[in-house]
Amino acid sequence: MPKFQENALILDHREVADRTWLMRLMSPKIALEARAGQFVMVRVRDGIDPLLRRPLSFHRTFPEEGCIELLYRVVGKGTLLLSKTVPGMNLDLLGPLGNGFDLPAPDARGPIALIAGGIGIAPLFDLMERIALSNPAFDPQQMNLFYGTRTVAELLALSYFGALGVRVHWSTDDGSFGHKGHVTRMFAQFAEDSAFRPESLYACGPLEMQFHVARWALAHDVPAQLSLESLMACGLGACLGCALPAASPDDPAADGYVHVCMDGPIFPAGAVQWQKLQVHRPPPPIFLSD
Amino acid sequence: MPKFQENALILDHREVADRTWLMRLMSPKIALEARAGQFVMVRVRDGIDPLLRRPLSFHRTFPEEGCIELLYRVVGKGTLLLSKTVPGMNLDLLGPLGNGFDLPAPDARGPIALIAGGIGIAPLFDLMERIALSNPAFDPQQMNLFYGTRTVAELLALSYFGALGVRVHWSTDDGSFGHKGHVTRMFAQFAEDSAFRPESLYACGPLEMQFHVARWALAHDVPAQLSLESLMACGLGACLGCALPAASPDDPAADGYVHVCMDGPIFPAGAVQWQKLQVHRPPPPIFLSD
Amino acid sequence: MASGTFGYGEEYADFLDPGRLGAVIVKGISLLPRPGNPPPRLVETPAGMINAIGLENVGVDRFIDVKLPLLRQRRATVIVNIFGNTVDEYAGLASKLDGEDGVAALEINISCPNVKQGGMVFGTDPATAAAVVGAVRARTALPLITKLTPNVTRIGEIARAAVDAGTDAISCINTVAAMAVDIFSRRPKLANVFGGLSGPAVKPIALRCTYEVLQAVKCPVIGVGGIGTATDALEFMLLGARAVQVGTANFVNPGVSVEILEGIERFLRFQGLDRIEDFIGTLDTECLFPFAEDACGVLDLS
Amino acid sequence: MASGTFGYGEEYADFLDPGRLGAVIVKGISLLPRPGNPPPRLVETPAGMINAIGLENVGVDRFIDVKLPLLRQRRATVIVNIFGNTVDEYAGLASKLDGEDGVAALEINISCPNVKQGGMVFGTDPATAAAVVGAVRARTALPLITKLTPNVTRIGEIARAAVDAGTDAISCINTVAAMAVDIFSRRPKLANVFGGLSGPAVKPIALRCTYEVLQAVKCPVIGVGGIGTATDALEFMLLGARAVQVGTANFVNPGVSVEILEGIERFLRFQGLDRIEDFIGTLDTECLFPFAEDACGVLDLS
Ligand SMILES: Cc1cc2nc3c(=O)[nH]c(=O)nc-3n(C[C@H](O)[C@H](O)[C@H](O)COP(=O)(O)OP(=O)(O)OC[C@H]3O[C@@H](n4cnc5c(N)ncnc54)[C@H](O)[C@@H]3O)c2cc1C
Ligand SMILES: Cc1cc2nc3c(=O)[nH]c(=O)nc-3n(C[C@H](O)[C@H](O)[C@H](O)COP(=O)(O)OP(=O)(O)OC[C@H]3O[C@@H](n4cnc5c(N)ncnc54)[C@H](O)[C@@H]3O)c2cc1C
Ligand SMILES: Cc1cc2nc3c(=O)[nH]c(=O)nc-3n(C[C@H](O)[C@H](O)[C@H](O)COP(=O)(O)O)c2cc1C
Ligand SMILES: Cc1cc2nc3c(=O)[nH]c(=O)nc-3n(C[C@H](O)[C@H](O)[C@H](O)COP(=O)(O)O)c2cc1C
Ligand code: FES
Ligand code: FES
Repeated sequence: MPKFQENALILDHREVADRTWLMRLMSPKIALEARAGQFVMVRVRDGIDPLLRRPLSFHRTFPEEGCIELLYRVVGKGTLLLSKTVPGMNLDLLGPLGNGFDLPAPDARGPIALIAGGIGIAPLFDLMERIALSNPAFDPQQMNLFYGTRTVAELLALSYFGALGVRVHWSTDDGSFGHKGHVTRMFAQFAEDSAFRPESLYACGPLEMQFHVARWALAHDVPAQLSLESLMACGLGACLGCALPAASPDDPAADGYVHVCMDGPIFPAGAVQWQKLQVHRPPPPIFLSD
Repeated sequence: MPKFQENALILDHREVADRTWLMRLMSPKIALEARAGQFVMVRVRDGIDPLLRRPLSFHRTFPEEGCIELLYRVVGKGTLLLSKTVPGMNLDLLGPLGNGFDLPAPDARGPIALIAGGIGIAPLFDLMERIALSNPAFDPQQMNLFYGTRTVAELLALSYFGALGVRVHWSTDDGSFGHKGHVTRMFAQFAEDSAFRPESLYACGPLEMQFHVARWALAHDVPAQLSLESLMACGLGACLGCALPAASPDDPAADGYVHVCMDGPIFPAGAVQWQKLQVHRPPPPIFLSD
Repeated sequence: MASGTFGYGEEYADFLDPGRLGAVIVKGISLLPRPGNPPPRLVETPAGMINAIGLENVGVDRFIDVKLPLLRQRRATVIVNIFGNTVDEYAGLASKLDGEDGVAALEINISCPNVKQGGMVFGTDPATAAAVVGAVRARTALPLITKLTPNVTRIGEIARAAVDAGTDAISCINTVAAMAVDIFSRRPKLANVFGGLSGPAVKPIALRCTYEVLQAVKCPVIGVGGIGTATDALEFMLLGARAVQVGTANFVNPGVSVEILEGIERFLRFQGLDRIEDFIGTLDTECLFPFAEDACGVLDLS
Repeated sequence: MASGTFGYGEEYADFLDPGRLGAVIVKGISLLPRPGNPPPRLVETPAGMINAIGLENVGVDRFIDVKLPLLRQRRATVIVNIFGNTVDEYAGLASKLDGEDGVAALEINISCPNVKQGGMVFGTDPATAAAVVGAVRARTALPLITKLTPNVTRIGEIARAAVDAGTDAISCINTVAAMAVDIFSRRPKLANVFGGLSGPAVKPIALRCTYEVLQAVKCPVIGVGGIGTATDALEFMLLGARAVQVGTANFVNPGVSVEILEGIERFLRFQGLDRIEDFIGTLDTECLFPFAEDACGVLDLS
């Protein structure tokens, strides 16, 4: 699949939830090739501060209009600077990168689960739209979106999901809206209570969340596609920086790695050795400007 | 004299000649204390690229209105970034710094010369306004401004000087307007041809120009105040980076230094050892974006 | 305040009160006044700057007569940064400063050329480093801090030599040897050709050096190099540095040291820590895998 | 293209044609495949980044079987970066690569730990550096480039040892030893704790090292470290570097090497130079004072 370096015009940019921004860009070459679950490497500004690009998933894509949308959360310097750009400015993008989600088979009808932790909602939205578009026979109500954030201010509004017609299960860690507690706990409980057994499972969110999703999927033998994160320098497979410890079924003791930007970011639940994972967590927001 | 760190609002900003920008800022504390010939250290943007502040002279000051104006030429990364700021943004300033010009004595009437090379016009404008303001008996036509740039596109328009009523002698290196050749040559020739002997002399421009001005002033025994440049890190006298080799009349062999930010930027013609000066020249404009 | 970046303390009077700072380390002092290097002495680099000031200073006598009384007046804790061209010069400086009222400690700058040994830098060899520290130690009872250069293969060895020779503390790092040239004039950007790199760019190097030194010696270590925020300062402290110095950042933001102090206090409150000592040296290099079976419980594995 | 920053040449196929580049230096190759270090392997720093990839690579056999044919197809000039844990491993690599079609030269990476000597890095000692270069020299007639580490007291000595042992050229520098920590999790930001700093931040250090090496040896020197623009590349060439490598900048801008080539051509045209050779090594450290009586006439003294 071809990759492009494209100087994309910012068409629209606004804060849609607490520290969560939606940006629409004109980027025809990239938009035409983009798959749900793939990402772009964004240069947040000219110069060398910050030095590296930042990976952001496609949130929505509009190939005919030549547009893409990104949804991102301000967690550090790069995303903070990004949030200060305005329509009319240009951003240098590299993409589309990574493998992307596999859509359910054309004859799939059964329920599917989508689990989004926080900003993990970003790529799942594109996925839901693509499923709806590519498979009109698929009842949107069979898409069960389990969507949790820390607190209600971080949730995308209900209306955001209205047109899609999917079934949204809400949770917040602090109970300020929907189910109180982690989204994975809500999901596991729902699955148990209503004997819910999705045909397939898609998830995006922090690694802590993905760990629980992966455990559930493996235990219940449900095929899962997890969008995983890692720190990236190139996004192209050149630096080998974005490694995650690979699980090799043949040789569980083998010390191999998968690379998020080439082999992923979408992985089956059994692809990584969770017990060898070190997690990076963004600093608390109040220290952001430091 | 007190110094301030002030977060100044950009009120106006436009290109008034080729690569030459005029910026008006709201900076009441600094405006109130500013003297002609002093300067501010400007942080051109947040972050560490570029790391250091840039020194810019007061071009005009409006203490009652709490405003200052800067006039600058885009020569490198810092000034290029500065030129991209827009009214409504804020700039972090440190000032007023340095010593400033001494105005002519209150009873002065005789002709004075002001020599401006390129962007060297910046502080001389403030000086001329202050002279006019502080000494209403002084005939503006006695202020002889010798003003030269490389080419006509870089000259500030005639109208710019209209209200002041001073006598402007124009030159361009390429002869596209006014006298053809260096401004110092025009000045020296004018002085010779019309037996012009100013009571005092003020000059600002590149060190190459100042060298000639200093030679002329020393040879003709005219008191001169030269605004000299040096690379600066702090502007406060702390880093000792802005040194120029000092001439010590008592001991010509002595290896001492003056510091532009503390002892200057205004110096008498005999203050520095020109033969020990190394000149920094900005890269040719076509390489600016590199 | 790192040496050479805060003048003699007066320069920042409009922006902060030196009495509020832990200590002010004044510009490097030599026996005789030194004019310093010819200009250009500075050049900006990516996230840093190179300086070749050449240790311009007023000399120790004038420092004691003129500068020190002013600092005393402001009630600053003064650490005097000293350097010499020979071991004897260092010893002489220590003798002169020993017992001067208002001098809290000496910081021995061993990053300058040893004229006797053909310009080799004292701090690049354990033996010469020890010779300097030992000579100073013999002349004064003042607390001694030895400031190390990062331009060595094994900084821990130099630190050990300095400790064995009697230093009470180590500060690290001084600037990193560097250079810049101008392709249009085809000349070095510094008249001195070489200079020392400082600023944010060197922080990762300074952290590594500090860590190596902390593993090599038991004495207090002071972190310096690229510190511009409370987070930067806390990073050095996390490794085990007892204190930090701020250099280049003062040029950009003269009030930075007070901002850093306030930021550290805010961090401690946020973390529920009463004292910075509860944070210093708590770097955890062991528990790296939160999902492992023997994980130390940083995660709620529901 | 600097080693480790351009993969095996395929990764940038969409952005540029490796045949257009002077040469591609592939990712460091060892005798056996190596999985590399556990993540996190990267951290961004001011104007730079630290990596601790741990030399993940497919091993020399697979490189020869799979990767090299692809590069040959694209008509890239391939330089193979090699490293081993022992002198014998280096020698073994040289034997395997000697005579392989499409390998234009070997770049010996002596910046990795010597297992035999307790993890000391080969490139930090003239004797071990010479041992590696000598062993490789004995096994191959290919041109040899030795890549030096900046983490030493006197890089010129290492360069001399490498030249005496038979290297044809020197490339400098590899990354600068560095570290980063997170004050909230209180852990190193790299699983490996230490890593190598690269990017614009290190350019002033790389220029200084290159200058020192050029003064120590006569062989061709290749500049590397922080190059991201034509101006950066020309700075190394002004010192005397015959060629340059671009590393980290590829990550930010995959087309950067072509931009640099074009920028150099533009510069030469602007300066009225026909060949880059007329610019290489023309640094002028003498004529510093244009206003002096013996000034060399850069200024029109009217
Ligand atoms: C394939 C992929 C797709 C992504 N898609 C999105 C998206 O659509 N929307 C969105 O908001 N975010 C997304 N992210 C995460 C996003 O890239 C990071 O939040 C961003 O790079 C942080 O940059 P910063 O400069 O703001 O933070 P920094 O200042 O660089 O870092 C702040 C903190 O965040 C952590 N961090 C930084 N980058 C990452 C990362 N890549 N993974 C995990 N932790 C990180 C750091 O360790 C640090 O603690 C994606 C990441 C990947 C790998
Ligand atoms: C006291 C003082 C007052 C000044 N007032 C004005 C003013 O009112 N208007 C104005 O346009 N400029 C003024 N300057 C010059 C101005 O500071 C520089 O042009 C500016 O700092 C260049 O920054 P840059 O990032 O654009 O260029 P850089 O990328 O930093 O440098 C580009 C080139 O310019 C040279 N250069 C950079 N700074 C200086 C400097 N301070 N002196 C000489 N050469 C330098 C460099 O060597 C380099 O070759 C003043 C300088 C001083 C010392
Ligand atoms: C302009 C300047 C002058 C310096 N002078 C001295 C000095 O006299 N003595 C000394 O030990 N260190 C001196 N240093 C080094 C600093 O004290 C400090 O070690 C170094 O700059 C790294 O810290 P920073 O990155 O915070 O600046 C100087 C640094 C700069 C930038
Ligand atoms: C991610 C990464 C991987 C690297 N891998 C190697 C390697 O395998 N062998 C080697 O000799 N150098 C390696 N290097 C060092 C680079 O080749 C280069 O020397 C260094 O990064 C400085 O150049 P730069 O600032 O242009 O990146 C690597 C650098 C980076 C950033
Ligand atoms: S980010 Fe560079 S290899 Fe994946
Ligand atoms: S600019 Fe720092 S002393 Fe003058």
